[in-house]
Parts: sequence; C-alpha cells; structure tokens
Amino acid sequence: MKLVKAVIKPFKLEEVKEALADIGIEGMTVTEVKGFGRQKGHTEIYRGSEYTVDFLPKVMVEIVVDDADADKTTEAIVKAAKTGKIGDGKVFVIPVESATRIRTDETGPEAL
Amino acid sequence: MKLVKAVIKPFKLEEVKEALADIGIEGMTVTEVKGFGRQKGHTEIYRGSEYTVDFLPKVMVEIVVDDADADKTTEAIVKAAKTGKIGDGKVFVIPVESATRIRTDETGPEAL
Amino acid sequence: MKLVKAVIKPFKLEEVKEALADIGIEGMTVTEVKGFGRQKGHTEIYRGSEYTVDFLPKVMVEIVVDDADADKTTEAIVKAAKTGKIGDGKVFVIPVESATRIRTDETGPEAL
Amino acid sequence: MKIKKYLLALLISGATLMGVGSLSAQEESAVDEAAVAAATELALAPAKAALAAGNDQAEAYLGLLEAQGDYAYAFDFFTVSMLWTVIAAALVFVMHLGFATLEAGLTQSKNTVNIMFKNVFIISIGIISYAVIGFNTHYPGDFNGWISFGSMIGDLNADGGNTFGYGGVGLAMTGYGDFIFQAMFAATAATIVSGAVAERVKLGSFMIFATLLVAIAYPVVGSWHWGGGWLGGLNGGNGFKDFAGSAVVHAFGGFAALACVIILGPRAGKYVDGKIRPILGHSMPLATIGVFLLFLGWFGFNGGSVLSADPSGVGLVFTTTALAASAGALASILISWVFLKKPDLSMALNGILAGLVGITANADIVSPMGSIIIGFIAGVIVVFSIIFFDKIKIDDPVGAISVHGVCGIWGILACAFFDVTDSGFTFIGQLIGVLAVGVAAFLFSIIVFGILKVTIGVRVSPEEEAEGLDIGEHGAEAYPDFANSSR
Amino acid sequence: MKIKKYLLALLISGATLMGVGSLSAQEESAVDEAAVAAATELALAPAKAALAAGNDQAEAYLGLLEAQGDYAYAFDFFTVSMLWTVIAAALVFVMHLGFATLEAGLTQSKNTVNIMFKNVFIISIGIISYAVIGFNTHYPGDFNGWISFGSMIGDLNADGGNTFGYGGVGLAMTGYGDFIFQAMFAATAATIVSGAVAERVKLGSFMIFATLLVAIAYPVVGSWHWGGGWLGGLNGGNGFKDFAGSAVVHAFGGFAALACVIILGPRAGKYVDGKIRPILGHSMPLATIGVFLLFLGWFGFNGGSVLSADPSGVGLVFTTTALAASAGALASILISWVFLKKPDLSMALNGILAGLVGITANADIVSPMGSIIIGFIAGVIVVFSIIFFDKIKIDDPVGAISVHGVCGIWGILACAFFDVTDSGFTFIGQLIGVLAVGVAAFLFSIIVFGILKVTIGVRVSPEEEAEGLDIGEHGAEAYPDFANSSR
Amino acid sequence: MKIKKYLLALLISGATLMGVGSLSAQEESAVDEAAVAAATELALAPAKAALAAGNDQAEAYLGLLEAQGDYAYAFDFFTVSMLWTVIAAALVFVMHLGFATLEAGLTQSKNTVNIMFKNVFIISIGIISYAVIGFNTHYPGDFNGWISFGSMIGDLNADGGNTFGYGGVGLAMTGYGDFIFQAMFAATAATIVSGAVAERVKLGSFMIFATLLVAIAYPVVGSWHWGGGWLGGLNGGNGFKDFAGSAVVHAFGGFAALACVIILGPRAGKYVDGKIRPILGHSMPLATIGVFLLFLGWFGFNGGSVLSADPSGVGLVFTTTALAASAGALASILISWVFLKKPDLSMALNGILAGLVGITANADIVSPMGSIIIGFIAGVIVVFSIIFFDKIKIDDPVGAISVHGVCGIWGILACAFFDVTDSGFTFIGQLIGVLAVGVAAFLFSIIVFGILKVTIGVRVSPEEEAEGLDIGEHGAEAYPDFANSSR
Ligand SMILES: Nc1ncnc2c1ncn2[C@@H]1O[C@H](COP(=O)(O)OP(=O)(O)O)[C@@H](O)[C@H]1O
Ligand SMILES: Nc1ncnc2c1ncn2[C@@H]1O[C@H](COP(=O)(O)OP(=O)(O)O)[C@@H](O)[C@H]1O
Ligand SMILES: Nc1ncnc2c1ncn2[C@@H]1O[C@H](COP(=O)(O)OP(=O)(O)O)[C@@H](O)[C@H]1O
Repeated sequence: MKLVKAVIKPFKLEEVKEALADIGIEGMTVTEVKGFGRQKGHTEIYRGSEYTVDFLPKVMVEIVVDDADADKTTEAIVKAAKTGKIGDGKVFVIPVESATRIRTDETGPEAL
Repeated sequence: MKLVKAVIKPFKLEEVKEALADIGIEGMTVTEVKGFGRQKGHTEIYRGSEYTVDFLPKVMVEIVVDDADADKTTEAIVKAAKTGKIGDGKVFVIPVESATRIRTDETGPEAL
Repeated sequence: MKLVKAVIKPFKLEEVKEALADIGIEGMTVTEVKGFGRQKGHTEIYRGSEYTVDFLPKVMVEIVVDDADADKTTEAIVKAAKTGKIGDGKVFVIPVESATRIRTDETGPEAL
Repeated sequence: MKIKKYLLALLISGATLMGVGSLSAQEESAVDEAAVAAATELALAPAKAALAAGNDQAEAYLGLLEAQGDYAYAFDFFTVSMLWTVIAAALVFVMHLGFATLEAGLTQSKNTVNIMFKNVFIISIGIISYAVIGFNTHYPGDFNGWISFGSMIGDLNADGGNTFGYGGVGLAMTGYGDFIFQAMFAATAATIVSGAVAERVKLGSFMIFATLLVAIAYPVVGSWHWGGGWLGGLNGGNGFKDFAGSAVVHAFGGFAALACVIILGPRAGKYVDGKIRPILGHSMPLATIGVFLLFLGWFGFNGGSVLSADPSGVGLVFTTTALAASAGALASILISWVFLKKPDLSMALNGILAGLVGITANADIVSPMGSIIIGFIAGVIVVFSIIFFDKIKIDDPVGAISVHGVCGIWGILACAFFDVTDSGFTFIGQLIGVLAVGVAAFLFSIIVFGILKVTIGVRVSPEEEAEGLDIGEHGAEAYPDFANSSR
Repeated sequence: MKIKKYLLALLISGATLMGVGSLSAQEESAVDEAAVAAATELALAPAKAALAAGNDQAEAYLGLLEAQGDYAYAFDFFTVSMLWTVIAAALVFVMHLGFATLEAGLTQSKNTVNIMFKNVFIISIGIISYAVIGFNTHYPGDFNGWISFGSMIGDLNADGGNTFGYGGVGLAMTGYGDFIFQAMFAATAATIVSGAVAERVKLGSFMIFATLLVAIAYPVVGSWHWGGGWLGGLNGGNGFKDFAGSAVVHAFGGFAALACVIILGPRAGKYVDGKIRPILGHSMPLATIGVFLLFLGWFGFNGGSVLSADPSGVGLVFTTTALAASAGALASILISWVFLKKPDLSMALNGILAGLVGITANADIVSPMGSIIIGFIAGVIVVFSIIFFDKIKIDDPVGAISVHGVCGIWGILACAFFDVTDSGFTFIGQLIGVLAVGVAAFLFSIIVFGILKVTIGVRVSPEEEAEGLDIGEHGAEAYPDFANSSR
Repeated sequence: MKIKKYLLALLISGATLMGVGSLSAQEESAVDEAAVAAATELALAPAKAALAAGNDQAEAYLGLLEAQGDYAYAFDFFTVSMLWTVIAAALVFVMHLGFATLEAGLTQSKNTVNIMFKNVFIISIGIISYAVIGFNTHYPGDFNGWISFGSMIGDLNADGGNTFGYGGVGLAMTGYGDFIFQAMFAATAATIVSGAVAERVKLGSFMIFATLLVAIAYPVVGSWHWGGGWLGGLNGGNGFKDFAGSAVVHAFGGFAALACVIILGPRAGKYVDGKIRPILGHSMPLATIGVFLLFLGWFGFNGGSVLSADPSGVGLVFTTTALAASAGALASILISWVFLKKPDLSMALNGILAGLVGITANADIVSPMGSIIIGFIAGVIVVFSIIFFDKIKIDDPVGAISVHGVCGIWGILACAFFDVTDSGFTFIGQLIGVLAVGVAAFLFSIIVFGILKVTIGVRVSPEEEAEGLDIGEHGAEAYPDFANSSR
C-alpha cells in the first residue's frame, strides 16, 4: 500500500475530493497546514513594517491506497488541483507496510 | 523503526494515550484533522440548504516505534480506539529510516 | 527521496526555516501539532483541580528532499532547533517513492 | 368668557391651598379632591401660562403633565426615573450576552452552538413567558402570600402611562417600564441553570424545564418577596432584605442548578477513578468578554433596582457594586495564587461574579468599606466552593452553583452584618428567607427535572456527548471553517 | 434701584397672566410677547429667587434655563429627553459592532479582515458624510418634497442648544442631538448591503458605492418621509407610518442589497450543477455576539425614535421591541425545527432580527399581543424568504435581503393591521410608501453599482475570491498566529 | 394650629422674596438665610401642596427635594445629570473590555490569558485603590497645588446625596457619582501601559507597577489639573485646557508606557539584524471588537466629562467625538493605503483611537469642522508615529505610545488652534501643561519600573517569552481545546 500525501491550495479541496470519489477512493484524511515554497515573496505590511508572508495556507490530503492505485490517485489529484499558478503544491508517495481498520480489525487493502 | 499513524475519533485520544502508556510508549505527536470516509451521509441543513458533512473531526496520532513494537502499538491503539461504530478510523504503519533526538543528537531507537 | 519529518518547539520555526534556506531547501510544509513525550509532568491547576498538561504545542515540519540531502537537512534542523532543554523534539526520516509538482507535472527530484 | 374661568381656577387654587393647609393641620388622611386639583394646578401653572400665551408647543408637554394626574408636580423626576428603568433593562439584557459568552468560553468548542442556541432560546422564552403569565404572577396584587397565577399583560399604559404613584418614589416607572425591567431579570434564573448543565443536557428537555422555571417557578417564588408575599412579614415585620435579588434571582438559579446537576450527573470523563480530570474551557477571551459584560449589566441589575433615579441611591449602588466586584476579583486572585500556586484567570473571573452576587442583596444599605469586605469574602468563598463541589463530584462547568447559589446566600446573610442603615435585618430572618427560596427552587427542579428524566430523558447519549452536542443536536459546528467550504 | 425692577417684573407677570387668560379665552393664535415673557418668568422664579437670595450657583442653572427661551418651563423634560437621545445614539452605534461581528461570523475566515475593514469604513464615512451633506439633505426644511441637497452642518448650538420647540414634545433634543442620533442611523443602510455582497465584492468599488448610498441616496429617500417630503401626504393626508424606519432604513438597505447581489452574482461554489452548496460561516460565537448587540442597539433605534423621554412612549416601545424580537426567535426556531429538522442557530439569530425589523415601523402603535404576533410572523417569513432567495440563486451570505428587505415590508404593512391607536393607516397607503422606498433604493443601486461594474469592476478576481479577500485586498490574515511569528 | 404655620410660611416667602430682590439690588454677596429658605419654599410648593392635599406619595419625593437643601429648585436637573454621570461611568467601564480585547487581538495567542488577566486585575485594583487613596488624592480640596495624599472614601452621601452645588452646574452629581465616574478613568492609565509592555512583562512586577501608577502617580498628577492644583494657574490664569483628559489620562498613560518599554526592551524576534520583523496579532475580530467598544465607551468618557446633562454641552461633545473618531479612521485608511500600499485594518483601528484621543482635550470647544480636522490630523499622525517608534526600536505591540502619548499631545495643542469659544488657550500654555504631565509620568515610571527591574526583575525569561506567558505565568492556555480533553 502507499500513502499519497498531497499538499494543495485550500480552495481546491472540494474538487480534489470529487476527483478522488470519481476514481473510487472512499477515504482520506485532511489537515490544515502552512506551506513554504517557491510561491513566496509576497510582501505585506503590518502596521508599517514590511514582512514576507512565507507560510501560506495549504491543505494536506493523505490517502492510503492499494499499490495499484497510487498512480491514478496521484494523477487525479494533480489534475483536480492544478491551476497552473505557482503554489499549486506537490504530491508525494510513501510506502505503507500495513493498514488496520479499527472498527473491524481488518487489515491490508480491505482496511482502506 | 516504524511510524504508526492512526486516525481516531477525537474523544478516544485520552484512552489511546493511556493504552500506549501502558505498553511503555512515551512519545507521540497529535494533529487535529478532518476525516473523510465511509462514515458519511450525515446530511445537515445550513440556513435551509442541505449539505453533507463529509469531513468529520478526527485526531491523528503519530508514533515512531522500534520495529518490534509496531504490532503491539497498533493493537493497543485498535483496542483503545474501538467503539465498533463506523468512523472509528485506521492505523497505518510506515517504515522509518532514522530518528534523531534534537536535544541530544541521539539517533536510532534511543532517540524515541 | 526522503521525507524529513521534524517535530520542534514552535518558537524555533523561524530559525529552522532560515537554517534550511541556508542549505538551499526551498520548500516545506508545516503543521501545528501537540506533542506528548518526556517533557511532561508540568502540572497545572484549572479551577482548583490539578491536571497534567500532557500535550504541549509543537510544530511539525515536513520536507521532502533528495536522498543525498536527507542527512544535512536533519543536521540543519537539529542544530537550529536545539535549546538543550527537554522537549526539543525529534527528526524522523521516511522513504519517499515519488514526488510530483502539481503545477508542472514534473516528477522526482525536480518536483521538490 | 374663558378668561373668567381661568381666573376662577386660580382663585380656587389659592383658596383650596389654604384648605389644604388646614387639612394637613388636622392630620386627616382623607383626600380632599379639590385640594389635590389645586395642588396639581400649581404644578401645571408654567406650562399652562405658556400655552395660554400662544406658545403652541406647550400643548404636548402639558398633555404629558396632565396625563400624570395628581402627580404632575413630580413629572420630570418620574420621566428621568422611567428613563433609567428602561436603560437599566437594556443593561440587564446585556447580561444575557455575558452569560452566553461566559458559558461558551468555559466549555468545549464542540458544544458551543448548543450553548449559544440555549441562550438565544432562554432570553426569548423568558421575555415572552413573562408577558404571558410571569409578570402578573410575580406581582399578583392582593393574594394569599404564596401563589396566584396571573394572566397575559394588557395595555400597561391604560392609565396614561402614569404609575408613578403606586409605590411612592420607590417605583418611578410606568407599567411597561416595570414589565420590561423585570422581564430581563426573569430569564436569568434559567441562564444560571444552563451553565451548570452544559455539555450534556438534552436540548428539548432543557427547553421544557427552562420554560417552566421562568414562566412559573421564578415568578411564584419571586412573589413571596417582591410581589408582597409572605416573605415580607419576616424579620419581625421588618421584611426580608434582598435588594436586587441575591436570593430570589441568584440563589434561586443556583439551587435549581444544583438540583439539575444532581439528577444529570457529571460530564463523561470528568471524574475518573476517583480523580478529577478538568475539562478545559475552549476560549478564555470569550469567557473574559462574558464576565466584563456581566459586570457592566450588573450596573443595571443593581442600579435599576433603586427603582427610581434617586441620585443618592443610584450613586451608592453603583459604587458598592463596583467595589464588591473588584474586591471579589482581588480575593480570588490572591486565594488562587496562594493556594493553587498560579494566578488563575478563570478564578479571577468567578471572583468578579462572586462579588457581584454578594453585593446584590445589600448594595443600597452598606458602606464602601462594607462593600469591599462583602466582595472580598465572596471572592474567597467562591474559590473554595468551586473546589468543594468538584470534590463531591457535582460537575458544574461554569461554577454557577458556587457563584450564584453559595454567594447568593452570603449576600443575603451579609445584610445582617453590614447594614449601616440600622434597619434591623437579622441573621435568622435572612437565613429563613434565603433557605425558603433555595429549597423551593431545589424542590421544583428536582421534581420537574426528575419527571423529565424518567419520561423523555434529560441527557444526551454518551456518543453524542463524546462527539459534541453541536453536531448531535444542531447538525452544525461553531467553527466550521475549512470543512466543505470552497476556501 | 434694582429692587424696583424686580418687583415690577413680578407685577407685570401677574398682570400679563390675566391677559394670557383672556388671550386664550379669545382663542387668538397670535402670540403676545409680553405674555410669553411673563409665563417664562413663572418658570424661572425659583431659580431667580435662589440666585437673588445669594445662592451663587444658581447662576449657571439659571443660564441654562434662560437659554431655553420661551420653553424654560419644560427645561428639565427637555434635558432628560436630550440625554435619552444621545444615549440612544450610542446604542445605535453598538449596532454597527453587531453588524460587523454578525457578518464576520456568518462568512469564511479568509474574508474576516475585509469585513471588519468595510464596517470600520462604513461607520466612519457614514458619520462624516452625514455631517458634510446628509443631515441637511435628510431634513431640508421647506422643499419640493422630492429632493434638495443640503450643505455641511454648522454650529447646531447657535440657538443656545435649544431646539426643544421645533417639533413640539416630539423632538426634544438639540440640533446636535438630532444630528448624532440620525448620523448613527445613516450608516446602517450601507452596512446592510455590506453583508449581502460579502466575500466577493471589490473593496474600492464597495467603498465608493457605500459612500454614495449613505451620503446621497439614503438622505434623499429619507427626506420623503422624515424630512417632510411627499410621503407625508399619503394615506389621505394621514401620513405614511414608519415609526423608526422599517422602510426608510431597513427595506431601503435590503432593496439596495438585492440590486447589488443581482449585479454581483453569487459566490463561486455556492450554486454548482443546479444544487445549493452552503458556504458555512466561520464563527457562531461571533454571529451570536452580533445579534445580541443588534438586539441591544435596537432599544436605542426604536426607543430613541420616540424622540423624547416621554415615559409612556419609551416604555411601550421597549416592550414591543423586546417581545417582537423574542417572538421572532421562537418562530424561527419552531419553523426550522419542524421544516428543516434541526434547531438551527443561525435561523434563530435571523429570527430575532426579523422580529426587530418587523416591529420597527409600528413599535409605538401596537399592543403587547400585537407585537408578539408581528414578531412571530416575521420569524416565519424570514426562514422561508432565506430559502426562497437561495432557491432563485440570490446569494446573500447573511440573509440581509430577507431580514431587512422582506421583513421591512412586513413591518410597514403590519401598521395597517395591528395599529391600536386607530390612526387609519391603510394597507394601500403603506404599500405605496414601502414600494416607493424599495424601488428608489433598488434603482439607485442598479444604476450606480452597474456603472461601477462596467467601469472599474465590482468583483474581485476568481483567484482572489478563492484565496480570500483578506490576503487579496489587505495583505493580512484575521487569525495569523503561527505564520512567521516567533511563537 | 398648623394651618397658621403654613400660611405664615407662605407669607414669609412672599415678603422675603422682596427682600431678596433688594438684596440682589444692593449686590451684596452675603447670603440672607431667610431669603434662601423662602426661595426654596417656592421650589417645594407644588410637592408640599400635593402632600398637604393628602397625596401621600408626595412624601418620598418631597424628602428627596428637601434633602437637596438650598438647591431644591434644580433637583430634577440634578437628578438627570447624576443619572448621566453613572451611565457615563458604565460606558467608561466598557472601555476596559475594549482595551482588553484590543490588546489580546493585537498580540499572539500564547499570551492571551496573561493579557486578559492583567486587564481584570487593572480594573479591579484601579477601582479599589481609587477608593482607598486615589479619590481623595485626586481631589484634595485645598492643598499646595502639587501633592497631598488622601484617605479612604467615607460616606459620600453624608450630605444627603446632595453635592449639586459644589461645582455649580458644572458638577451635577453626588459624591458617589463623582467617585465612580472618576474611578473608571483611573484604571485607564495602567491599561495603556499594559498594551505597550505586553508579551514580555513579568506579571508580578507589572501588577506592582500598575498598582502604584493608579493609586499614586495618576491621582497626584491629575490633582494638578482637575484637583485644583498648579496647572489651573497656567495660561495667564486662564487655566490649562484638558477637557476630558488627553493629557492627564492619555498622554499620562502614553508616557508611562514609553518609559516602561525603554526599560523593558523589545520582544524577542522583533528587531533582528537591524530589520523589523512584525509579530502579528492573533485575532483581528477581537481587535475590532475592542476598538468599537472603546469608541462606544468614549461617549461616556467625553460626554460624561460635561459633568452635567446640559443639553447643549452633551450634544456638542457627542458630535465632535464621533466626527473626530471617524475622521481619524478615514485619515489612517488613506495614509496606509497611499504610503503602505494596502488598506490596513489595524491602522484604521488605530486611526479611530487617535481621533478619539485627539478630541478628548477639546471636545467641548470646537466646531464640527474643527473636530473633523483634529481627528483627521490625529489619524495621519498616528500612522507615522507608529512607524517612527518601530524604526527607533521602541516595541509597542498595540501602538499605545503613539495613540495615547503622541495623539494626546496633539489633542492638547489643538485646544490652542481650534477653540471657537475664544477662551484664549495658548500654544505655550498647553505645551507646558502636557509636557509637565508627560514628564511626570515618564519620570515616575522610569524610577519605579527601574527599581523593579534591578530588584525583582520586570521581564520574563527568554524561554517563557518564547513559550508564551500563558503557560509560563498562569499554567493555562487561552484556546486549550483538544489537549487533554475528552473531546
Ligand atoms: N520539498 C518540499 N517538502 C514538503 N513540502 C513542500 C516541498 N516543496 C513544496 N512543498 C509544499 O508545496 C507547496 C507549494 O510549493 P511551491 O514551491 O510554493 O509551488 P509549486 O508547487 O508550484 O512549485 C508549498 O507551500 C509547500 O507546502
Ligand atoms: N484510505 C484512507 N486513507 C487515509 N485515511 C483514511 C482512509 N480511509 C479512511 N481514512 C480515515 O479514517 C477515518 C474513518 O474512516 P471511515 O471509512 O469513515 O470509517 P471506518 O474506519 O469505520 O471504516 C476517516 O474519517 C479518515 O480520516
Ligand atoms: N516516539 C515518538 N513518536 C512521535 N513523536 C514523538 C515521539 N517521541 C517524541 N515525540 C515528539 O517529540 C516531542 C519532544 O519529545 P520529548 O520526549 O518531550 O523530549 P525530547 O525530544 O527532548 O526527548 C514530543 O512532544 C512529541 O511531539
């Protein structure tokens, strides 16, 4: 199994969720995060002093999928989250050794 | 080492923490997250319009443990977090290559 | 590629960010978390009842780097985040199989 | 010709005034209608003269004066007193926002919508039910001293908006003024209970209970004291002293809360293996805003209870109220710092409220120094009381029982010790009064809430409690940002 | 010797008073100056005597009385009325904080800074523009009944701070009192629009629109009714009844909001594939605080509109206002529970506001029972209205169009049904009045906002809308903790 | 027979009135007691007649009138003025909630409990210490013009609640009214400092400093101006003009804050490598709520400083206060938009406060246009002042030094330029006065805070500062939801 860990723009969450539903993904976990990346340099002023807003609001979506689904999951996210503007985010794929559904003690792909 | 990454119901955190303490786990990191899964369909109304609350409040617990402890950690979490109702959550196990304690520069299992 | 996942004290974020910039790291994702660890036992009183504040505010910094950069990233974080006091946090390194930049569809190290 | 009538009137005035003098001289209590009319004529003279002189706009003012009837001489004082009454009502209204934010601040965010909803409901049903039945139950006029149910208010301006006279200078307001000021008080009792049962009470059951409490129990018990009931005969006819309601509002609410909490039991996870596990409030700013607003509103609660704009009364009451609140805060800060090792904000906030409840019974009869001592003692009491109730597993998230119940008793008893007007209020008399009120509130609540428990239930399911009442009862979150939004 | 002058004056008073009597007897309307002076002398007598007796401090008070001119006899009443006016102004000011927090609470956190900014701007420009042009446009004196632009206010105390007389007892305030009370009202119209266009309107365009709305449209339309314009001739000369502004403030704002929303379109993501996707407000505590503060401020809005401290008027208005608000809440709770299956806090909050808007037109002419019914119906209307506008894709984040526009109409019409003073307000007359105001507001807004749309644009870019206006327009976050801080 | 006495009294009244006339005629300043009594009799006549006529309830009202002594003729005016005083006190109280929320909003969430705690403490100790020593130090009566320590207040109603006379119409309040109004002011100075030293000051040291500041320094310096001290002799005997306290409250607090910040140093991480790194406030809604509440409270601060309900004074002051605040906001919006490129909410908020501080010294002597200009200039000044102090590394999280100190000076100087009453206030006189106050506050603070620094220390440890004072000083979090709760 793989953990697909995507950092996206917050307002893309709804579209990503739907794109994942379309390919049959039924579970995911979402976290509010702040992202630091190339999309920086937007300088703001607070009470007269300039500062750079380095950390921008992002949303991290984590989905554990069967090995076979990792690529299409990644693709679906990339497609749904793309605006073409800097700061769109990344998708990382990380190996997962086991998964357990707490409710049923099922493990492995059935647990997803 | 393994990263045990569990998504549980928020009110189970205290019990999970105690269950982990019982098996000698001394460290963990907790994040407030929103979960999307089978436990859905609870339709709400906001100002007259129906909508589905897809994302439910969950808590993510991340614990890095020695390889040997991964299973019993998983078990302890499963046991403590189970209510038997849909939405209890999942436990994932992910391989970890190294761990370092910032305070002491210790690495490996001693760092945990 | 590796995911360097560091849990640090919140007020060290700025220094860690700068330390990472110094070694050429351009992207990271940050989450507010609560940490449970050895740094505990500070007992507080709320409305007359004692309780232990188990979960302390921490910040989790996640950076995906090229395999080659994992060590120096870890080192940079450890150096910048160290206060020498209990609760400084940990750095974990986790294998990453792939990375994709949503904006450009680039994958692999170029995506970082 | 009208000129003659006018002159005649003046003549009659003069003549009757002398008669008045003689009446008074003979100390007869019978009212000489002609003399009264003449006296009134004296009060109307400047406006009448102005009108007669062609100053057309005097007509409206004269109309107001005349509507005032025999009390025209005091019309301006009446007007300012009435103004103070409605402003005080607005200030007491602010207390409801204070209660709502305090309660929300001291509880978990997963129950915040529920708490706000309860408070919106309480103030609404409180005002409506007070119109429908409460007011005339609270002030039944002649009655058996114990109970008499009233009907819906009618046109309280039927007398021309002039009810200055009915309580002498002590009640310088129209019927509507009296109504709206008291209506704002009425909901308070239910609000106090709301805080104590928060985070686990079933919404529907609470709404039924709150309605019965404010519509029936509160005005009935209140009538014993403020409505001319049996409590007035206490203290050897000297009356039972409860200036603005330490007993009939606060202790009443506190004891009702105690009964409900006993029936309801503590929140899940509060007492585990014999140990207390505090459940932290989710927003200290909200709690602090709440207490400042309560402090503000109390100027109306106590100040308005002077029942007129009498300068000496209003000034004294504002001063003793503020001093007691401040002393309460300092005491709680001191005690929590010394005994609990940390300066606890939530205790400081409760200290302010403790001082306010403590001074409520006696704000008009104590000296500045007396008010400081009363507030200080209340601030000490409240800390230990909160700890005590927690020890005996009475789980009261906001400390309502201690603040309103225990400090309410203290305020009532303090009348016997700190009165500088030598009115002879006795410890025993005060004790009987506050116990009567407390026991009544307790019994009513045990019975009604008990019946609700065995019928429709009073507590949400453990799952709902764990998940939070916001989702469970309302299907909504207090801070839903991010979920399902296009953010 | 001065003693002679004094005695002479007294003599003249006496003599003239008789003349006054005869004047009145002959029912001549001409004013006999000497008689007026004599009448005034009567009112000044006690203070003059005191001063003459060596009571030096009487001088200042006497000065105030004398500044009051011919109306000295009513000085104390004038003073308390004026005090009420400024306090009411302060209460109406509180409504602006209420609007700000309500609007912020019912929208997403990414737009909170923008909303707070708009509200700070609106109250500021509202007060300033009302001084510069609004006040004298609103109250133009003699004019054509439709429009007359005024100039900057001057020294409104030029008459010695005495304007008691100019509207009879119904306007017992100085020029400054009148100004500040009305200035606080003026910004309301723009605030109503602010809520409806929230989360997507371009800041600069909104600021221009809001400025024109409060500086020109509002006072011009207001002059039709309150400034003595053509609306006063409606209802067969009986006047069009709009006590405190259900039409000229609330419906005005509601219809302006409707026009702007039509031009602006819904928020991105609100209506997708023909389905409504609610965008949740980010903070129910903020929204609740907002509504309680609006409820509080409404006591000034309606109560101050009595335009004096007349005890019977103020008491009635406070009572009907509170009853209607409470009934509105209960109705919305009931309807949302029955029809939407959950007791919806945001609907309960809107219910309070609906009741308040509904009673605003008629608070001084209805009975308590009437006010309960008016509020209840408003609470029912508002729920269905909100659902209706959502169905037809009019996206109004805070429900401003329903609360202020629709319930504003209801309040105006209710004058014809619930009036207990038999003033003969007719359904048709009321309808014409409120439609005139609504159409005017709508047309003005369609034109001005339409011009802004085709010139500088009225809507932020989709990217900015997605990211939030806080970053886009202000470069700031409402809750920025953690980012870039040394926390 | 009493009838004779009554008639006799009337006769004497009449006769003495003539004597009064002659007294006045001879322009003797000696008071003829009999004449005074006769004049009073005139004022009491209607109520006495009513009582004599058997109108029993007149007794209470007559009692109030008689308690008023020689000033009975002005009792109603006195009553309404006193009512305004206590309501104004309540409004000034609201400012403390405003300060608390503004300070919390503009700082980090890790210090919020600490900030709320400080503000609860300040208002409490402020009121108590003002009773114990402050009031009688502030108003020492006859003294050397520089300093005289007072004792605890006693029964301020000892004169029957009648102190109308002691300052003429300009002080129409009882002793308690005077006390409570001034007590609410007293804590302000410490609150101003609180904002400037936030996020790093040691709690205990701050509490000691704040206590000494409000208990001693504030009333001593205040006595120079308001207590009849040496500042009254400035401007060629014309007095130093500081209407409601731009100098003796705001500049006082601002300069004390400056001294403390100099001693304390900036927050860690604020100035790094010569660059300013802003530390963002954690909640813009809280900050906005704070400023709206301060604006509201200022109507009491300035309006109450009229010291009576004089309609012309109160109306003018409300108007100038609102116009200056609004102009301040617009100026800050403009300046921040033009010079800082973005419309900055926090600057708009500071602009409101700047305008309010600017108008505080002169609200009763300027024209509407003058007040707009004063506020506008204050709004410009505050932006550049905040930037300036940041440049020179004076780290003031909320801008207290600029808002209260710098704009306080501006307000005082503006008296010399914008006075439309031709009272002859001079630039030099005003400058001397405000500098005297500022220097005194600065020196006192440097010394006392300096001593605290070298003894118990004034700053928390770097670790505690990094972790937040909430955990460090109070062991509590402001928003603790989720941790250790059973959520
Ligand atoms: N190396 C990285 N490790 C973890 N997260 C990253 C990394 N690089 C970027 N991110 C995340 O992706 C977001 C977008 O990256 P950025 O470089 O700004 O734009 P883009 O994705 O268009 O290249 C960042 O805000 C951050 O949250
Ligand atoms: N494939 C997945 N990847 C990541 N998180 C998941 C996945 N499936 C479920 N989860 C998380 O687990 C939670 C519970 O899952 P759900 O399907 O609702 O119930 P259950 O665990 O009882 O099957 C979800 O809310 C989500 O946070
Ligand atoms: N085994 C673990 N797995 C995940 N996170 C951990 C683990 N141990 C510690 N942490 C995180 O590191 C933080 C610091 O750990 P702690 O034991 O308190 O101090 P130290 O790092 O100095 O040993 C904790 O608060 C927690 O967030």
